[in-house]
Amino acid sequence: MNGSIGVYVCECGPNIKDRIDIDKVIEEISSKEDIKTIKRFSLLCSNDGKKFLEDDIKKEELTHVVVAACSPKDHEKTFMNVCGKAGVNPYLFQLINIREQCAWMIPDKEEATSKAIKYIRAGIHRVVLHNPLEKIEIESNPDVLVIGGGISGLEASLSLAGKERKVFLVEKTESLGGMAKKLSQLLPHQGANLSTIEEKIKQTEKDENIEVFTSTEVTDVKGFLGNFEVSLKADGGNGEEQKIKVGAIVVATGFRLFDPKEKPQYGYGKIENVITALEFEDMIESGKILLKNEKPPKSVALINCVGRDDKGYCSKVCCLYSIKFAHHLKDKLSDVEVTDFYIDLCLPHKDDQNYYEEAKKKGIHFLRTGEVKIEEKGGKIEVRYKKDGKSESISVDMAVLAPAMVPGEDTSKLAEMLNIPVDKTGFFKEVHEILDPISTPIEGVYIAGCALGPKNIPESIVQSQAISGKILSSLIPGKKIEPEVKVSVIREEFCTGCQTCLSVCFYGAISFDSFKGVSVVNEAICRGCGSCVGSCPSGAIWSKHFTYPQLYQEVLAALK
Amino acid sequence: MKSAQKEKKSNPQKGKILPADEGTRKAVLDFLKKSLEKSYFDVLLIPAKTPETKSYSWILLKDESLLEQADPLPPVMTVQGGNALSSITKHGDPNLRIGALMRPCEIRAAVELFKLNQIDLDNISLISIDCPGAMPLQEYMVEPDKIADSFKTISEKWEISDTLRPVCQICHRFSLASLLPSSEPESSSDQSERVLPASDLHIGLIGTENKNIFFIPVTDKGKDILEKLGLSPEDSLQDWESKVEEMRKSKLEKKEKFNQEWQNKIEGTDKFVAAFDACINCHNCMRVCPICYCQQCYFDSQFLNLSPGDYLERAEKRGALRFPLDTILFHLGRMSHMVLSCVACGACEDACPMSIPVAQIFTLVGDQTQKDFHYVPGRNRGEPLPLQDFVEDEFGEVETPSEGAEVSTEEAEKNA
Amino acid sequence: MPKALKINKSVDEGIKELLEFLIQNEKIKGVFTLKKMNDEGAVSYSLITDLDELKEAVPLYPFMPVNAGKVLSAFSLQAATKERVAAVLRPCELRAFVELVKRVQGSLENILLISLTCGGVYTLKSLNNGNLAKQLPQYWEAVKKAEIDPDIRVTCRSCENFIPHLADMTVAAVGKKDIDNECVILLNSQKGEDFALNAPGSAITEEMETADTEKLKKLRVEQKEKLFDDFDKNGVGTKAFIKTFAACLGCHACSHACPICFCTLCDFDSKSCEYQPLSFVSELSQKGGLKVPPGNIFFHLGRMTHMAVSCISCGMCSDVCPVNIPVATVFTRVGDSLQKVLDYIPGRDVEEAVPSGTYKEEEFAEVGEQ
Amino acid sequence: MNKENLPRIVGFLCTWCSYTGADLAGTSRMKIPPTIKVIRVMCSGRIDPLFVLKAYLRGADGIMMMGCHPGDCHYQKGNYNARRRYVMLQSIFKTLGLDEDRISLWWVSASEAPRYAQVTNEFSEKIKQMGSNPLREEIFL
Repeated sequence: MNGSIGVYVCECGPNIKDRIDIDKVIEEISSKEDIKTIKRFSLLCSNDGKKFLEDDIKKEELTHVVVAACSPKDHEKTFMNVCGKAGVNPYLFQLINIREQCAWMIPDKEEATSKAIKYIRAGIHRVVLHNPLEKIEIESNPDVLVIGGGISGLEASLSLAGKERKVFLVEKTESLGGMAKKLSQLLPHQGANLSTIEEKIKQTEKDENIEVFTSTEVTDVKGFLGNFEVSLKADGGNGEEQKIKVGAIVVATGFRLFDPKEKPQYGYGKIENVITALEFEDMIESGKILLKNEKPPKSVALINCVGRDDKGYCSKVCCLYSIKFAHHLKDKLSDVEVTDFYIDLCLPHKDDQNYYEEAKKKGIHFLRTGEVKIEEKGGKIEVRYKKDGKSESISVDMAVLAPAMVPGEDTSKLAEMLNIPVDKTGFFKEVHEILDPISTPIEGVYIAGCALGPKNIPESIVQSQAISGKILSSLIPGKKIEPEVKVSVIREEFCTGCQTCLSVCFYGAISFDSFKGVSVVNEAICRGCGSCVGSCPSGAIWSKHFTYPQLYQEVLAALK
Repeated sequence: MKSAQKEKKSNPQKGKILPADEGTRKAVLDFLKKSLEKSYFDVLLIPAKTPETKSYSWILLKDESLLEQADPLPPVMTVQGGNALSSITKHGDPNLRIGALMRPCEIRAAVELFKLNQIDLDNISLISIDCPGAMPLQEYMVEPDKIADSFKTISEKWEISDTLRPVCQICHRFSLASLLPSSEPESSSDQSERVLPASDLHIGLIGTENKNIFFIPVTDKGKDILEKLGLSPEDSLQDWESKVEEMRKSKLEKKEKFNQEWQNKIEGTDKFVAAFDACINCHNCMRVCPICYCQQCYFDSQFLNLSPGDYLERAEKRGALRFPLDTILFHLGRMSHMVLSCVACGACEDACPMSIPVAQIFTLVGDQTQKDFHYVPGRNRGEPLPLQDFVEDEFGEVETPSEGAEVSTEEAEKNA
Repeated sequence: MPKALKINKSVDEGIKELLEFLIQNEKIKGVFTLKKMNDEGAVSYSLITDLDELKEAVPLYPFMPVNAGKVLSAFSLQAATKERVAAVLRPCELRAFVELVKRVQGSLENILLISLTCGGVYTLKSLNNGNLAKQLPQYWEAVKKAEIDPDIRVTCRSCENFIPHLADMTVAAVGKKDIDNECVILLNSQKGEDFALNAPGSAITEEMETADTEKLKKLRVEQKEKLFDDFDKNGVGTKAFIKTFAACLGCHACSHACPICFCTLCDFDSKSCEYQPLSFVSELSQKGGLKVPPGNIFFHLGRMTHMAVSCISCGMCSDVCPVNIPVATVFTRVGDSLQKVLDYIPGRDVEEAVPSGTYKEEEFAEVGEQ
Repeated sequence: MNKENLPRIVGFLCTWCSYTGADLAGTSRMKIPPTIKVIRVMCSGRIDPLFVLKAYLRGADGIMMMGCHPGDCHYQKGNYNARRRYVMLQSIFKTLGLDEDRISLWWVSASEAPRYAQVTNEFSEKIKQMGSNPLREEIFL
């Protein structure tokens, strides 16, 4: 071998020293392995230790370094940096975990020692097969694209623009505001009113840092964090194509309402005076709550959970706006009878319960039933339902349906374009519902608001603000991005072009070069998981630093 | 060469004769056992019967008890010994002293592979053995017991039976070639420069009616083996030499006939093409060939792929286009790549699922082209491959001069 | 009832008449089909564009020199053909082609797929013995009676997928008593019907699955069960597995003949699988001996992990094995298990994802949680 | 089995969940059998079935594949691929009558040190009962 290998064993205070016979380790390794030096040190991660390591690597003129110490989670980076300082490529280094994986888990000192020796020998055989890897840095564009001009999109745009970020806000319809703007009023007990939204729209339109594109659709997205290239088409996707460059993308495409016509049992579209919540909002807005015959209703049924059983989830906001409708009805039409049908009552916020109790006090009936059925009977509306196993019905003048929230029309198209997943419900899927609720598998692409599933306005706003924080802290003007170094590479001469790797890459990091007939990894996107490597029948893919020969040496050493 | 012969006569080659009371196989194995016991070798590479089956494979054995399964001359050649040796030394010297016992054509293939840097011979002693030939592999696999029986008779009587593989029937290099150069062409290169005979030690079986075996040291290493094992080479080899010469003559006669016969069978493009009518393009001949050492055969690569339009155009020119494509290109191309080094071992024919007489055709062509270059593949480790002459107009009629040229340049570079 | 075309000629001549019509009327530029190579019975697939050459075609000759899936893949690897062509191929060859298309190794576009209800093929070795020509009457007799010719490939004898999945046209052969005088070609797709427009013969209706195909299916399933039972009794266990492959030369002919093994350079032929001196030294001291070249069992098991789930049991691998290892039986057995576990039928549907490139979140939920 | 002949178990652990869980088992001073030798990979999806075969044929008495629980993969879905590959290997081994019990797959999260201790001890014990891998002595592989 041309290189020279140095092995350093850390005592880690008493942690390793007391549980592993380091002298024996040194004796075994130096007699069996072709190495330049093997030394022990009390605490290699201390300043003294790092200095010792750096000096000794230089003194011994090492080319490869093995350190037997703690878990790579603790000090892999520390020692890699030392190697770098000492003039050895940080990847020609291997950290052997003899603390957690040997000293601390094997009570028998002899056994722990012999296992440590095996691990170190494996490390020596592995490190000689390492390749020097270099960090790469990529220029990044700090601008942001926000898709969707609803409340989430507006909030994200404003928070980013407030920190002097250039934002491109793309809205499919003619005007900003989204669903929130269609409401007659926000929930009064939450202390906000509609003018807040109008205000946000105005601010957005005024803001110099925000460029608003209405009636515009995103037609193509290429690239990766810091370097996305986005194609936009005006006139609802029929106009001229325009390309913009951004560093991050916020998807805030919101939701649609379930079409009650899909469930004929509600009689929507067939029976007079059966309307949807949005239509009722319009009535409130116009101040005229009237039946088709221009008379005010004497009795109203509020039907919640329309489509819930089919969709399999609760839309979270309907209960409250139905209560809002009930309050409104009682306040405006004093003699009206209001009955609220629900499957489960959803009152998640601290003031909601009170709002509901007040409604009850006003004489609104709340009926917990299964799905109801609506029929026409003698010019009136008959709501049939089951209560405690018995079939019952009431007759009303008007029925207001609260349909489930469903994914926006473009969700799957956008998901494909951005290479991000959707879940069973058809909404976008976050990386982790609890731990990382706004990120997607694609770095630099975030999702806010109802595009992820039913949310109320405050939740949507919180998400948008969180995303702004993430973008502002990770995509800093003038700062380059350092993508993962231990990525996959395709050995072209082995690649047969079956594209199996494309189907197992969750990041869209692999594309197909149809001229050459081979797959190509975009190293800036690849996160180095190696799923593609495990899937390639031709053995054409290698993941850097976890190559087949490197791991095979570990297998062999384990079985010696 | 002639002077060397004279020299030989004045100073006749000596060897060691050992009794073979319990048969030649046992005698050879005893010798090998001794070499292990005395730690002359760390391991041996030798054919052995696989347990509970009738088949054979090479084993690298360290544990001498495994010698019981070994058979220096099995009835069939499974993997060509050159390939076996290459598979374990291709990536360098394993730091083991290996004694490899192989048939002469396998030794010669190993030497060709050595020249192509596919075998590291530093720690290897090549031991060759007189070879009665081998039986057709596919026939053996169908009726192993019957074929093994007839092989037993053939090998005891040194019969040139027509049940042997056709190329074995005409093989005149069944014994160690470099010792008996009288019938071989002279080398084109300067022999005095570096003469490294093919094997280190040869085991003679012919000429003793199976009562004795001969050990003939060829190189210093060979002498060393014998001496270390207390077998000073002082016995006369005359019985062996004369019997080998006799057999060689009758085989050469047979070969003459064979050559003429095959020349008639395949001369002319039509006949040559017709010989490969049944070829299914599996390229198995190439895969088992010891000389075809390329990891990725040019003819398996994507360089020959065309677009559907091109295929259709080609089809329209002739009315029909055979698929898979380039069957004849493959055989001729492969020939241009390896035929100068073809050792006529017959592995290709054994492996052909369509029983095409590949080995016979390649042997015929190999014989003639090798003669033109005064080259005997694997005769001598020092003799350079005649690659520089490769691109000259030997194969004017072949479709693929450019491919041949391309690869041969690469090979030349590799070899340089 | 599906539409069909009836031509009053022998089944072989009938197809050729249809092909002639297709070429003559420029509905196709050429056709892939078996063609005679010599009088001793050798055939090869050919792309025939010329009517004279078509006379030499033997579309239903019960012999598979190479799996035609491989042939069509070679043809359409670089791009889909712009000119239309037809291909006459057996159901397993068609399934192999579909598997290859899924792996982007070819394109179905502009290829008219003509298949047949398949009576199986003879082994490659039967041609070497010179018996093939003599056996043909026996073969067709079995096809007419919807029985199994005992001399066809082992995998053919136990093949229950002898009715093609995705063909545009299917020649009805199994159980057709009159194949010497009449050729019935079912039109299975719109494409098939379009191509057959104005074709010679009369339009009839005909079922793909008949009492006769049911009968053959039953017989084949019986054979398959027998084959599997026999394997499960005698072929399993580490020892038996090693014994089965004891004679293996490591020539990898099986993988090169396999239509599913599409890699240009097989991983197991590559440097990464070659022996490093260091690794065998330790193995030697541990075992006292080592088979050379090493790695045969690794190769077969490894190849299994790569392709067995898509194995269409064509039997090419057994046929090309120089040492008569029943490779196809082993791979068919393993393929059957894998395909059941992963709920996958190779070659059934072009849109169905290859199991190695996909997963379902809800599947195998118990695995790893014990 | 005496000390010399302790089972040889190779564990392929994903770095994010299972390896961290193993570390935690060490930090918590749980007793882990010395028989298992850990090989760290980035994701259980990186575990090529060929690694498992190689280890098995090379004489490993047991092989443990470990990764994050379904739904928790650091790389989104890598463990689903791992699971399919494991199921495939199991099916092949079962069909061929090879020792499928020597190959195992476990989901162990970063916080499941007790589970890591439990599964390694149990598996090690099971392999001890099974005896050593006969292929360790097999020449004709």
